[in-house]
Amino acid sequence: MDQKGISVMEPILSGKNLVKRYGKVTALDHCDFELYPGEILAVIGDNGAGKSSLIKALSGATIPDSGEVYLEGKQVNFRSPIDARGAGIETVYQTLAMSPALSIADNMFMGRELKKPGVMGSVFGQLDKKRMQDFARDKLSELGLMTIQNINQAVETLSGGQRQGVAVARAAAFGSKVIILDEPTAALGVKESRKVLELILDVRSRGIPIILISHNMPHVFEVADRIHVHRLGKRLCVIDPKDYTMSDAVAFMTGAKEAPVDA
Amino acid sequence: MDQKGISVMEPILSGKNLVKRYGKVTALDHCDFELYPGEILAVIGDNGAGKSSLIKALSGATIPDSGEVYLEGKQVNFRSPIDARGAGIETVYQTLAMSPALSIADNMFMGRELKKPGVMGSVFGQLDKKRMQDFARDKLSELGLMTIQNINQAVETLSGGQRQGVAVARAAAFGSKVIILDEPTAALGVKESRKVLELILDVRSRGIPIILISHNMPHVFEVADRIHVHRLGKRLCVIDPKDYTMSDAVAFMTGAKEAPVDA
Amino acid sequence: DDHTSACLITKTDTNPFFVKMREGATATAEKLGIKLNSYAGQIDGDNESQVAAIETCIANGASGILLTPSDSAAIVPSVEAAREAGLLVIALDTPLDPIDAANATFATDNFLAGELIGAWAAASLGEDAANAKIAMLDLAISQPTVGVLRDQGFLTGFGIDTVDVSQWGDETDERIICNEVTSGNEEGGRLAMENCLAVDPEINVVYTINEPAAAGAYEALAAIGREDDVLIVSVDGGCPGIKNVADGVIGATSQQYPLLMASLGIEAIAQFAADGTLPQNTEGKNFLDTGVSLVTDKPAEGVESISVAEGTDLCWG
Amino acid sequence: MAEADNYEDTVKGKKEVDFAQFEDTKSGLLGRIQHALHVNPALVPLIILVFAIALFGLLLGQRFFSAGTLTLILQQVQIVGVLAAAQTLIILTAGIDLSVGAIAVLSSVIMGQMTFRYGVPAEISILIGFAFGAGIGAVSGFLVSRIKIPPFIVTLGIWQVVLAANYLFANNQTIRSSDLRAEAPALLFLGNRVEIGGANFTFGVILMILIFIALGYALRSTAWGRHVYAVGDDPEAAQLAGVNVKRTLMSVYMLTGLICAVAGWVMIGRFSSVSPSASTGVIGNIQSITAVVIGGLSLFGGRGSIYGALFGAMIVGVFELGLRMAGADPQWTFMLIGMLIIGAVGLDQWIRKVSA
Amino acid sequence: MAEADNYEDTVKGKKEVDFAQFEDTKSGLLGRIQHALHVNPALVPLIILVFAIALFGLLLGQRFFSAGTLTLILQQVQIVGVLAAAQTLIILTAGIDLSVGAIAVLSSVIMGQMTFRYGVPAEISILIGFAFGAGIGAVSGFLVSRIKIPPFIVTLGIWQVVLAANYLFANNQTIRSSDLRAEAPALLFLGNRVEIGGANFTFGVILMILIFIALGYALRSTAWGRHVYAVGDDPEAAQLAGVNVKRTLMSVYMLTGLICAVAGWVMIGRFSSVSPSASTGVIGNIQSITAVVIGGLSLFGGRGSIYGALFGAMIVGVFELGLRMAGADPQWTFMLIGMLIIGAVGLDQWIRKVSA
Ligand SMILES: Nc1ncnc2c1ncn2[C@@H]1O[C@H](COP(=O)(O)OP(=O)(O)OP(=O)(O)O)[C@@H](O)[C@H]1O
Ligand SMILES: Nc1ncnc2c1ncn2[C@@H]1O[C@H](COP(=O)(O)OP(=O)(O)OP(=O)(O)O)[C@@H](O)[C@H]1O
Ligand SMILES: O[C@@H]1[C@@H](O)[C@H](O)OC[C@H]1O
Ligand SMILES: [Mg+2]
Ligand SMILES: [Mg+2]
Repeated sequence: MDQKGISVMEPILSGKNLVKRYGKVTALDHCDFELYPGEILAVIGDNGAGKSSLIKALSGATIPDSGEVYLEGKQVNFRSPIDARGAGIETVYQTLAMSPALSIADNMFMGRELKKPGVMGSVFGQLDKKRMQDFARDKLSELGLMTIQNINQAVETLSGGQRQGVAVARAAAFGSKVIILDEPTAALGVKESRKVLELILDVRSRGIPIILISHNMPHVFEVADRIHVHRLGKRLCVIDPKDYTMSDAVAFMTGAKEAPVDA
Repeated sequence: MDQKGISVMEPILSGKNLVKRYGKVTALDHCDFELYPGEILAVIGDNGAGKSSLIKALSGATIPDSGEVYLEGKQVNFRSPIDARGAGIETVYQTLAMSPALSIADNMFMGRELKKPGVMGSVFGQLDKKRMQDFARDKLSELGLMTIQNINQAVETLSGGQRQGVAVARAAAFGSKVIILDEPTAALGVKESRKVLELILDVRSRGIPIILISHNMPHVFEVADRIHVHRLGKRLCVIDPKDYTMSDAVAFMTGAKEAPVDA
Repeated sequence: DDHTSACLITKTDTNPFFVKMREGATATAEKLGIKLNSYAGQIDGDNESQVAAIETCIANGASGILLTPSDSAAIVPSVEAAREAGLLVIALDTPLDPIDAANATFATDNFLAGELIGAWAAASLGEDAANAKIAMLDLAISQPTVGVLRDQGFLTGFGIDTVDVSQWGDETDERIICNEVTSGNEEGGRLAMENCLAVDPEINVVYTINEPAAAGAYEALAAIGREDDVLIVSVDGGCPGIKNVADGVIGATSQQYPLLMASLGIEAIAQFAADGTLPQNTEGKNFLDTGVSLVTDKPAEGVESISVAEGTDLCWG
Repeated sequence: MAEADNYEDTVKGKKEVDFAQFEDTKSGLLGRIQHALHVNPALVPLIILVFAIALFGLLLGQRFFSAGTLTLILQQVQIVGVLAAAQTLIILTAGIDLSVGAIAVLSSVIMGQMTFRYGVPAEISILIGFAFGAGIGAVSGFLVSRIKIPPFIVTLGIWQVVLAANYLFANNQTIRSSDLRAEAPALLFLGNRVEIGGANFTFGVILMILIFIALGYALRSTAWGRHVYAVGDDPEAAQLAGVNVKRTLMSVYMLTGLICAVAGWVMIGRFSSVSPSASTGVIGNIQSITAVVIGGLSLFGGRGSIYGALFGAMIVGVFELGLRMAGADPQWTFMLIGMLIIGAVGLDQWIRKVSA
Repeated sequence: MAEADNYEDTVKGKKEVDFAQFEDTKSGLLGRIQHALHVNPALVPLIILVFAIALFGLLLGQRFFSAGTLTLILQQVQIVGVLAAAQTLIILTAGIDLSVGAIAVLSSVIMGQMTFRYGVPAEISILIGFAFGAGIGAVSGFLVSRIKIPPFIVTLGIWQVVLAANYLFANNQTIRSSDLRAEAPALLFLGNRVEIGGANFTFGVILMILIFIALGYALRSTAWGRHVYAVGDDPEAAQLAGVNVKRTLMSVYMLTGLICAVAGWVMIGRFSSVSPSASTGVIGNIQSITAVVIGGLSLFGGRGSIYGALFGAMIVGVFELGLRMAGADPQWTFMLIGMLIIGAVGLDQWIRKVSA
């Protein structure tokens, strides 16, 4: 990385003036966004406020109608999630992006499979299934998802919560610059949610910034460094969780209270 | 209803010895269950504990391998969700059960469409679209889901949270004996979650008992009359939220603490 | 434009037989200054496309139609409609049912074509004909008329009771080992022959609906080394088929003359358009017989035939 | 950690406030066109149809652009049209039916042979044909909905079985028009026609249009129709939502079989003959599917309007007749139809994308 | 309302405890069989195949149950087998390819005509045929992956276009075996055979088996194979998960086209002639799809083993030859094959249900 010299105030990932329309609906309405190095930025907002649309625009899953995205100060034009992943941005989408009939291990390594060493790998492209399975098993154990009985089990046989766990484990294992989580604990139990939160803190301590979309205010206020409040397709304000209460945040995002003027 | 005379201690819906296996996984392991008239019963448990499997067995969505289900003291054999609905049990499944390409109104009335009065309705089966749309719009407003712009919008164009709202509104509008909600607020924002909780309390005040599966302890402890703790495919214990703390409940369901002996 | 226009409607336009027919018609039409539109069904037996084609010809104001009917009976009402609209309709190759539904028929006698090869095969075998083992490689399970006529003609020529002459496969003679369908191409011919050989590897006479099927049958025989001790007979007389007779792939074939049918047909339409003259039948027949000749270099006694050299001069395709 | 405040109180019992009124940037004529295309999925094929007629009208002039020729197209597409109506029902449930043509042919053979071989009155024979069609539909419906065999496979098998049964039963006999006219005019009923100044509407054509109108109504305005769409969209969701998926599928397949039998009757009227080797038995499936997809219906089910199938069948009819009249080589015609299939759907896709 | 206690502390930083060890009631022989059927989706068609061979062996005795007859079946299914391998790839991506047979026939015609009409050396002609097949595959792949036209529609159109081009290009000329033998033995290469005591293995048969082994390996053990399954399973999810869906589809369609061209070469070897009117062009698609579905592959994509398609093709071959040898009427054979399609898939469904 040649970005060592930049000041902490230079955002690692940012969006300017993003617009995304779906037919008559304007999901993103000239929206700005900034994520700073090493931070956990929570994004909160009503259902339908456009949070998922925002992170999809940042991660190449949709191409915004207008506006720019910058990674480490340079404009990027992600045409697909693969581009974003290549640039080190890993995302857990609300819809999880799993192949139901494939195994947990297959899903974790989808698109970045490990090959056998030697000729078998380089010439015949043979996968190193053992290594992938071991890795996948480790990552799931870290998340406490040992209820899963078999790493070669098809994802479709997992409960909703278990699937979520696999998706989070995948992002955490591979994200190098930014990790984006769209409601990662929505379907999770108390214990599993805690694991995810711990994992998030763990990832930040490795220096990787995180975008966390969540409706769970206690969780947001527990882990976030800053909170981006999204409303009606754009950023309403950014607040510091130490300066405001959960009630304030909810009031802002629902429009019950005027947003503070400075971000 | 000829059940007027029964004591309050006779469960309205119960399951005995329910077993459901999926290949090698035993999702329900000789599980018992009781729901009493007029109560809100929360079901809590780890991911994969078998909560969804339990309510699917109760609502006809899956047929248990063995065990019995009783409604108002009489054994019932639901072969499909339609049977259960016919008996007055309305369920919001975790997967929502919506037809993405159809409109909100179509989805709300799926399987119980309103027909036009007179010949057009009785002979030609013509739908009364106006009446269905008006009804649907009312129900969504009650839930505060007015961000939805058009009642004839296809469900696939809604955000995850909006969809959840539509599903809950459907169940609340039509459930006559029991309403089952499988994680109804998982994808919902703070405001929308509150609306759902209020709706739940509202439904109970109309005398209809509710089964609520949720991972949100504050919500569970706020609204539940009793809490069914599910673990490893069966009921571990039933606790009264007034007698135990959230910490206790979490400790029981995760196995960190022994369960109390009496239910 | 004030050109006289004519239509040629064939069963398909993928069979070389019909392709030649079209070439003959096109050449004559150009010579006579007639505008020719050609139509064909998508598959053999495709009556619907032919009905649509006739309707198109009427709408286009054509003077006459040359038609090889896919379904000789089913097409009749459309032919009637065309005649009512003042068009001359000539059936080529395959007669209509009834034959006088068309103004005229220019055709090979397909039953005769079968009879010739049947008689040739019987004569070639001599006494062995009595315990011959025969494979019948037919056209399609829907039993189109050409296929039935040739099959039953062959059996008649060979001296086998055809039972119901309007149908193949109902025979009881033990010499018939199998009835298989070939779709009239090499692929079907080979598969059908293999299947027959699996039933009885001793087969020594093979009737084939046409020459591509015969070529396929030959390959199946060659694969088990029996190509030299089996008599294969066929119908058509296309140039590849005649070459196959020369090469010994086919023992004898009945040659027909599609180019002639087509050019005579166009001339008849031109005549009709000019002065309303209707074409005449061959003496003693209810159609104009364009002739059929047995082609072989191993003539058999009592069966009239022409040599391969003569056949090559007359061949088509 | 954040303080445990009662933050939810903020929204407790709140009155609904003014919500989400995003700006609507797409208005004016273009916006309205796009909206219309979006809401009426049959509009795109209709436009292609009008365009195709105009094209050949320009190319061929009066010969093509006359009441007689235009109604001739209707006559030429009536069988495929009726089959396409049947096919649409199956495709709406995310299925596909390869047996439609074979059922039509065998039904027509049954109607004919019952009358001529077994001496049953023609009217009764027609009903027997209908019952047979519905019966085959019931078999397919059973296999699809109960045994859960994919429709493609069920109807692939049924196609072969019905076609073979057709040849076995018909004994390769064609029933000729003179016999039909003399002894069983009821079988020819749909061949009768009304003439309105050059335009020729056969009863078969009129019946085809009535079938589309009736199905259009049933699909749009009855509960059954909504269920058909829901089943095609997501059968599991439909089941959980309270649709009797099995019964809906059963009804769709039986109705489809019945409509195919009606197509058999239409065939007799159109050809004034009954033949087991009618090519509809072999290619009727592809023809009807072609009409449906050119008509803009999604093969994934649950989307599209049945009128699209009618327009789809007519588009093919216009191209075929137009090219034939222009004297194009049949192979070029096939090639152009092939391109048309891809082109029409590609165009449709493109329009939808632009207007999304 | 509940007290706001720090209930989550209970699980904070907890060490993993013993989890969810449900009883496993299915064990013993039956359990293991069920598990095997579940894990190896090609096992069911293999069992049906063995059963079918045994059945006809009992029925027909030595005549059927001989090395010669059994390898004859392989020869009879080699073309459909190769096409089924190609079809499998498309079906795994939840597509369907109606053009496989037409591409094979046109490729064989190109190989033949290049050599005989244009005097290109046979070896080069074969490569041109391969390039053509891959090229057509690229066109289909482009239309499917970029323009997003459903595969059924794309290949329906391509089928018609290729078939028409086939007749137009071939000029209806058949190249005869004596000419091939004399002038272009390379075209006949796959017709050569190895005999091992009664058993006849043509090079075409051996090539077919090699194709299956190679594809089986690629699908199971390479990243590309995993991507093919993922794309078939849920293309949107695969895309979000980082699979290049477009490129994967492109590669699948091109490879399919190439394999179809190989099938064209196999055809020349088998028939010792090159003919544009080979029925493979018209029914090769249905034949290959039949093989694939009897082989237990899901038409919805993402599930099944390619070996199933091989067994499926052989099952059909065994029944066809067996029934003919038993003297069944061709019509009855067609009917039985139709029933077999439904029956095999129904059985498969049933076994899976029982063992689920
Ligand atoms: N593919 C789509 N087509 C049409 N409309 C869409 C599409 N995706 C999103 N929308 C609309 O855009 C708006 C914003 O949706 P988005 O999913 O971004 O909201 P969100 O803030 O993530 O909501 P939630 O908290 O419920 O997930 C909603 O009104 C939704 O209906
Ligand atoms: N259709 C199925 N096929 C195979 N296994 C299944 C199926 N449905 C559920 N299971 C398994 O049964 C177990 C219980 O699943 P269930 O969905 O009932 O859990 P849950 O308590 O609802 O979990 P969550 O809180 O995550 O929703 C899990 O191990 C799951 O993998
Ligand atoms: O006479 C024709 C025959 O020679 C050809 O092979 O098939 C069609 C027939 O009509
Ligand atoms: Mg969202
Ligand atoms: Mg659950």
